[in-house]
Amino acid sequence: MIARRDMRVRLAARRELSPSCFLLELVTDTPFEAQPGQFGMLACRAGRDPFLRRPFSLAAVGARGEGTVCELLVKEVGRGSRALRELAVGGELQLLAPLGRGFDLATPEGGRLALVAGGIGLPPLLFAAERLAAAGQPFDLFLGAATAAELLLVERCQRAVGAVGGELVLATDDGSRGERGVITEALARRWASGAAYATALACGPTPMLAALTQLARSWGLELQLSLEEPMACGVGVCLGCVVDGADGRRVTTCKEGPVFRASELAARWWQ
Amino acid sequence: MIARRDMRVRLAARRELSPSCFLLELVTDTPFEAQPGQFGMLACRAGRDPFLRRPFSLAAVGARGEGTVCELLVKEVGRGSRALRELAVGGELQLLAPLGRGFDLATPEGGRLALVAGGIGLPPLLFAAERLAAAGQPFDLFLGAATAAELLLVERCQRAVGAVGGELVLATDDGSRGERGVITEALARRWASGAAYATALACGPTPMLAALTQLARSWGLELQLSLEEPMACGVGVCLGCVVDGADGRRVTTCKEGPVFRASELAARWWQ
Amino acid sequence: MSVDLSVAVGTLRLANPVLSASGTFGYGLDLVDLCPPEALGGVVTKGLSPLPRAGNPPPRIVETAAGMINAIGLQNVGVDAFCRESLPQLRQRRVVVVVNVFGETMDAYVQVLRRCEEEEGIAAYELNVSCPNVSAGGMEFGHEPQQLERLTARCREATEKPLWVKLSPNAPDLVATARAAVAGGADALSLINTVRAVAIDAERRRPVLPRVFGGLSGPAIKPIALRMVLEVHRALPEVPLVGIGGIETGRDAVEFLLAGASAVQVGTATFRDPAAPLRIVRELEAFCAAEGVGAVQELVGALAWP
Amino acid sequence: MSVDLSVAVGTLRLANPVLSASGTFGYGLDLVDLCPPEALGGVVTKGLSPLPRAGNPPPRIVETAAGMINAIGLQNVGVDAFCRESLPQLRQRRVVVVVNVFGETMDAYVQVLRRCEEEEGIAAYELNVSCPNVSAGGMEFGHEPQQLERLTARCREATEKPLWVKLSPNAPDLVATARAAVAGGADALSLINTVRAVAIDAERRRPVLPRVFGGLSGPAIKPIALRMVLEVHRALPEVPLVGIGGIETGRDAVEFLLAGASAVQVGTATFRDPAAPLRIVRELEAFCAAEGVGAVQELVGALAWP
Ligand SMILES: Cc1cc2nc3c(=O)[nH]c(=O)nc-3n(C[C@H](O)[C@H](O)[C@H](O)COP(=O)(O)OP(=O)(O)OC[C@H]3O[C@@H](n4cnc5c(N)ncnc54)[C@H](O)[C@@H]3O)c2cc1C
Ligand SMILES: Cc1cc2nc3c(=O)[nH]c(=O)nc-3n(C[C@H](O)[C@H](O)[C@H](O)COP(=O)(O)OP(=O)(O)OC[C@H]3O[C@@H](n4cnc5c(N)ncnc54)[C@H](O)[C@@H]3O)c2cc1C
Ligand SMILES: Cc1cc2nc3c(=O)[nH]c(=O)nc-3n(C[C@H](O)[C@H](O)[C@H](O)COP(=O)(O)O)c2cc1C
Ligand SMILES: Cc1cc2nc3c(=O)[nH]c(=O)nc-3n(C[C@H](O)[C@H](O)[C@H](O)COP(=O)(O)O)c2cc1C
Ligand code: FES
Ligand code: FES
Repeated sequence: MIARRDMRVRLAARRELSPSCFLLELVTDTPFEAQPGQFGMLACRAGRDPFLRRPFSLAAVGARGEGTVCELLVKEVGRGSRALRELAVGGELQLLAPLGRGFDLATPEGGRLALVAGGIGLPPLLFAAERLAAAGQPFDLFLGAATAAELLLVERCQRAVGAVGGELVLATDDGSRGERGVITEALARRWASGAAYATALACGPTPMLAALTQLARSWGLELQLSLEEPMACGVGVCLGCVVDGADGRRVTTCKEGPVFRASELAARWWQ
Repeated sequence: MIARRDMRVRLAARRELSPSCFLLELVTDTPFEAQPGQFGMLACRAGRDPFLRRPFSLAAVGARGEGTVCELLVKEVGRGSRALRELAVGGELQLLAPLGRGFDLATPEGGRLALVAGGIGLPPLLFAAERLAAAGQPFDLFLGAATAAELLLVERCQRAVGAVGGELVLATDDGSRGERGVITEALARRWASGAAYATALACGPTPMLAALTQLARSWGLELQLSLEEPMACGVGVCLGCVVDGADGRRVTTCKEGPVFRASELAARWWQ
Repeated sequence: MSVDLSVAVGTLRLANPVLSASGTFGYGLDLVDLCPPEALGGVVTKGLSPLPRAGNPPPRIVETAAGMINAIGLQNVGVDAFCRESLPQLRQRRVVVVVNVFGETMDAYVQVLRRCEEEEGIAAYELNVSCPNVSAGGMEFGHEPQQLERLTARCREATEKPLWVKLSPNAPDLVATARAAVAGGADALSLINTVRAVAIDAERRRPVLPRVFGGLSGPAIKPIALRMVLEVHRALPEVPLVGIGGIETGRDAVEFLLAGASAVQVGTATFRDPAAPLRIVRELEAFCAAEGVGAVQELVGALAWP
Repeated sequence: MSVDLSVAVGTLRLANPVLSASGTFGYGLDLVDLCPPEALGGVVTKGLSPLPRAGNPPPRIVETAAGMINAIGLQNVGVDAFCRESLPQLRQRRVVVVVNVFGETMDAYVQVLRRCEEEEGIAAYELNVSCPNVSAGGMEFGHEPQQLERLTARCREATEKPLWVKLSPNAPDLVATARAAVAGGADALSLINTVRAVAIDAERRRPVLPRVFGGLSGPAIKPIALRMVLEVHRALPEVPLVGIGGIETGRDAVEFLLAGASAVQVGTATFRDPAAPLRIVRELEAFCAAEGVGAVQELVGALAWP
C-alpha cells in the first residue's frame, strides 16, 4: 500500500474548464504516489469554515522537481468548492492523500476496458485513462454531461484514448455535442453492435451508476464503481460514509471504497 | 458625519514593518473618507473563522483613481491578524468604515499638539500626523516601542513631523533606538524643559495611557485617548465594548469612542 | 415570480417573517443607514426594565468557534427613556416594534408593560424569562414551569396585545416550560435565548467574564435551536413559534420555518454583517422564487416527518 | 524545561492527559501511521455492545458551523470481535485502552463488561449512557438519576477496574445525574457526549438524517462543555472528571484542566486533523514549558474563581 501523508500543498494554478468546473494544480515538496480511484481529503480553506475537509478524487499525480504535482477537478456547488474557487494562486492548503481503494486496472489477457464518466465523475477516470495510456493497455472512454460546455478536458481525454487506439465516445443530454442522451445509452449501443468489454470502470451521478449496474448485470459485465458519500474523516474512524454491502454489513466508502465491485454492494443500494 | 459603508476591499499590497507588524494597503472602488481616530470593522477572512470582524484604526485614507486606498497597520497576535498575514495579495475582504468618533484636531490659536503613540498604537496617530502636516498645523510626535525593530514607519513619521517643523521623539524600553525608557517619560522630560502643549492625542497599551492620564492631570493638559476594547458589532448595538464613563454610565467604545477625552472616563478606569 | 412574504404570528400579521433579535439591534434606530428597520418583519428591542441599568462590568464578550458568549447583563436605558426617545421615531417610520421585557420580580415585568400600554406603536411584547427571579431565590423564571405560568398570567392581565414568551434552552424541561407559558396566556413562544457557557483564559487561569457564565449565540447553536423549535412544535403544534438561534442566511430562515416557526429573529449575524436581517429577507424571497413557493406562510411547519 | 505530563484519573495514572474520544478513533488501530495510539494518554474505543450492530442507515453525518451532527447509531463489531481482533495488537503496542460500553438493557452493559474481564490489557471502562433504556420505555439511561445509579451499581459489581460514566449534556439535571453515577460507584465522570440537534434540508423539506435527531460535536459545543465540566467540578470537587467537547488545541485542553478535568478526550478534531490528539499532547507540553508549569497535574482545577 502507498503510504498516506498529511501534506501542505500550494495552489500553483487554477484553470476554468466549464461554467461550473475548474482544475486545480496543487504542488507539494514531498514525493507521493497514488492509484487511480484513490482520493485525498482537502481542507478547502484555512480556519474552521468549511469545518470538515472535502474528499476529492485525484485526477493526476506526477513528479515535479523534488516534489509532486497533483491535479483535482472541482465542480462549484457549496462552501468547500466555493472556497477553492476563491483561493488566490499561491495560497496553501492541507491535503491528506492518497486514501481508499482505487480501481483494479488489470485487464484480462486480450480484454478491453470501458471507462464511463458522468459529469464531474471524470477525475478518477482521467487518472485511470492516462495510466492505461502510459502502460499501453487498450480502453474506450465514455464521457457524458448535460451539455457540451460541461464535457471536461475532451482533448486531453482524446489524447489518452488515442495513444492506445481506443475510442472516445461523447454524449450530452441536449445533444449539443456527441451523441444525444445519457452516456449509458451510448455504451449500450456499442455493446449491442458487438463491442465486448472485459470490465467497466465508472464514476458519476447515482442515476447513471444505477442504470449502468442494471445493464452490466444483464450483460454479465464486471463493473467497478467509484462512489461518493458524505465523509467526515476519510480514514475509516467515524463510520459516517457507509453504504450497504452485499453481505449485509455496512461498509465504509472511504476505506473499503471508494471503488467497489458492483457485486460487493447490496442490490437495494441501486433502487 | 461621514457616511459609513460596508465595502468590498482588495488587498493591493502587504509590507512587513517589523518582526510582528505589517502594513496592508486595501483598495475599494467606491470613494470614502474618514477622520483620524476612526476605525473600520474588517472581516479578516472569508467564511466564519474568525467569527467576528476585528476593529482596526484607519492609518491613512486617500483617493486612488475612482476609488479609495486605505492603509492599516497590523500586529500579528491571534486568529484575525494571522489570517491577514496569510491572505494572498489580490484577495478580497469586507470592511465596514468609517466608524466611531475620531480625534478633535482643532488646535487652540498658537497652540501645539503632542501626538503620543505606543507600539501598535501608531496607526490613528500616523493618520492624524499626516492630516496635520497637510493642513500645516504644528505638532510633535512621540513614538515608543519595546525595541528599535518595533518602531514602525519612522521615516514616514519624520516626514510628517518635519513638514510643520515639529519634533519626532523616539523611545525604546531597551534603549536600542531613541531615548531609553517609556515614551511617557520622554514626554515628561520635554514638558519639564518647557514644551507646553495645548492638547495631547494618544493611543497605545493601557499602562501607557494610564501613566499619561496621571501626568496630564497633574499638568492640566487636555488629553484625548483612543481606546481598544473587544468589540462584536462596532456600531453600538451589542453593548459589548463599554467602559465606565465619568458620569457613571457605561459608554460604548465603538460609537461614543474610540477617542475619549480623559475627563469623560471614570477615574477608576485608570487604576 | 412574485412571492407573498407575509406571515401571521397568531393574530399579528407581519410583512415578512424576519425580525431583529433582542439585544442585537439596539432600540431599532442604530442601523437605519445599513439595515432600515421598516424593511423588516419587525424589530425586537433590547430588553427593557422599569429603570435604567448599567449592566455587567467589562469584558462582556468573548469570541468562540462560529459564535460568541455575551454577558451584557441587561444594560438598558429603562422603559421610560425608550418610550420618550426611540418609540416616536420608530412609530414615524412605521416599524413593527416588539418590546422585550425583563425584571427581577414579577412586578417589574408588569411595570414595564403598564408604561408601554400608555403608548401607541407597540405591536407585541416578548418576555425574556432568562432572568433570575430574585423573590424565588434566584432561579430563572424560565426554568420553573409554575413560576413561569404565574409570571405569564400576571403579564397577560396587563395587556391585550400579543404576548410572546422567550424560552431558555437551559431549562430542565423545555416542553414543560413551553406548556406553562401557554397555560399562562402566551400568544406565541420565541426560542431560543442564549445557551449557558463559559470561556477560560488559559494563561491567566481565570474565567474571561467577570461573572464566569455567559450566553452562547451564533451559528454554533443553530442545530440546537432548530431541534428545540422542532420539539416544541411537535408537542404543541397549535402554538405559534418564533425561531431564533444562529440564523445567518435565507436558507437558515427556511429551515426554522419548516421546523414550525411562523417567524424568525436574527441576532448575532448582525454583528458580522450589519445588513444581515435585510439580506435574509431578500434571500428568503429568492429561495421561494427559485423553489416555486408562492407564499412564505406555506413553509411554516411543512417539514416532512420520515 | 521538561514538563511532567502525567496525570491521575482517580487511581488510574496516564502518561499524559490526552485520550482519543469514543467513536472518533475506531478501535485504536486505524491511524497508527498518523497518530500512534501508544503516544496518547489513552484510547477510548468505539462503543461496544454484546453483539455486532449495523447502526443507522445513511446519511449519518451533516456538517454544521464549526461542528457536525452524527447519527451513526452505535455501529460496532461487538465486544467479542474487538477482544479477538483489536485488543491483542493494542496490548502489544502497550496502548492504554478504555473500553466504551453501551446497551439497551442493563444486562447488555454487564455482558460487555464480563466479556472484557476475561482479557488482559484493558485499563478502564467508560459507560455511554446516552442510549435508550428499552426496558424503561426508551428514556435514556443518562437522563434519569435513579436508573443511572442502578445501572452504574450493576456495572460496578461486574468489575474492579476503574469505571467511568459518560454524562449526556441533554439530561434535565446534569449535577443530579453526576451524583447518581457517583452514588452507583463511578470512579470518574466523562463529559460531555454530543448535544441533541437537528439539520434540515431546505429544498427537500425534510430532516437530513433519516432518524431526524443526531448529536452535535466539535468546537461549536466547546463553551457548553467547558461550562458543564465547571458546574460538575464545583458541585462534586472530589470526583475525577474527563473533559470532552470541541477540544482542538493544547490551549483548549488547558482550559478543561483548569475547569476541573483530570484528563481530556479529543473527538471530532481528529476528523479535520488525523494527528490532532498527538498534536494536542505536544501543544500542551509547549504551553506548560512557556508558562513555567512543571507538571500538568498542577493545572487540574486551578481556575481562579472571581
Ligand atoms: C470519494 C469522493 C471523491 C470526490 N471527488 C470529487 C471530485 O473529484 N470533484 C468534485 O468536484 N467533487 C468530488 N467529490 C465531492 C466533494 O467531496 C464535495 O462533496 C463537493 O465538492 C461539494 O462540497 P461543497 O463544500 O462545495 O458543498 P457543500 O457545502 O458540502 O454542499 C452544498 C450543497 O450541495 C449539495 N451537494 C453536495 N455535493 C453535490 C454534488 N456533487 N452535486 C450537487 N449538489 C451537491 C449538498 O447536499 C449541499 O446541499 C467527491 C466526493 C467523494 C466522496
Ligand atoms: C478601536 C480599535 C482599533 C484597533 N486598531 C488596531 C490597529 O490599528 N492595529 C492592530 O494591530 N490592532 C488594532 N486593534 C486590535 C485588533 O482589533 C485586534 O484585537 C487584534 O488584531 C487582535 O486580534 P486577533 O484576532 O489577531 O487576536 P485574537 O485571536 O482576537 O486574540 C488572541 C489573543 O491575543 C490577545 N490579544 C488581543 N489583542 C491583543 C493585543 N493588542 N496585544 C496582545 N494580545 C492581544 C487576546 O486576549 C487573545 O488572548 C484595534 C482595536 C480597537 C478596539
Ligand atoms: C449581545 C447580546 C445581547 C442580548 N440581549 C438580549 C436581551 O436583552 N434580551 C433577550 O431576550 N435576549 C437577548 N439576547 C439573545 C438574542 O436575542 C438571541 O435570543 C440569541 O442571541 C440567539 O440568537 P442568535 O444566535 O441569532 O444571536 C442577546 C444576545 C446577544 C448576543
Ligand atoms: C462520529 C461520532 C461517533 C461517536 N460515537 C460515540 C460512541 O460510540 N460512544 C460514545 O460514548 N460517544 C461517541 N461519540 C461522542 C464523542 O466521544 C464525544 O463525546 C463528542 O463527540 C464530543 O467531543 P468532540 O466535540 O471532541 O467530538 C461519537 C462522536 C462522533 C462525532
Ligand atoms: S468518512 Fe469517516 S469512516 Fe469514512
Ligand atoms: S462593539 Fe457592539 S456596542 Fe460597541
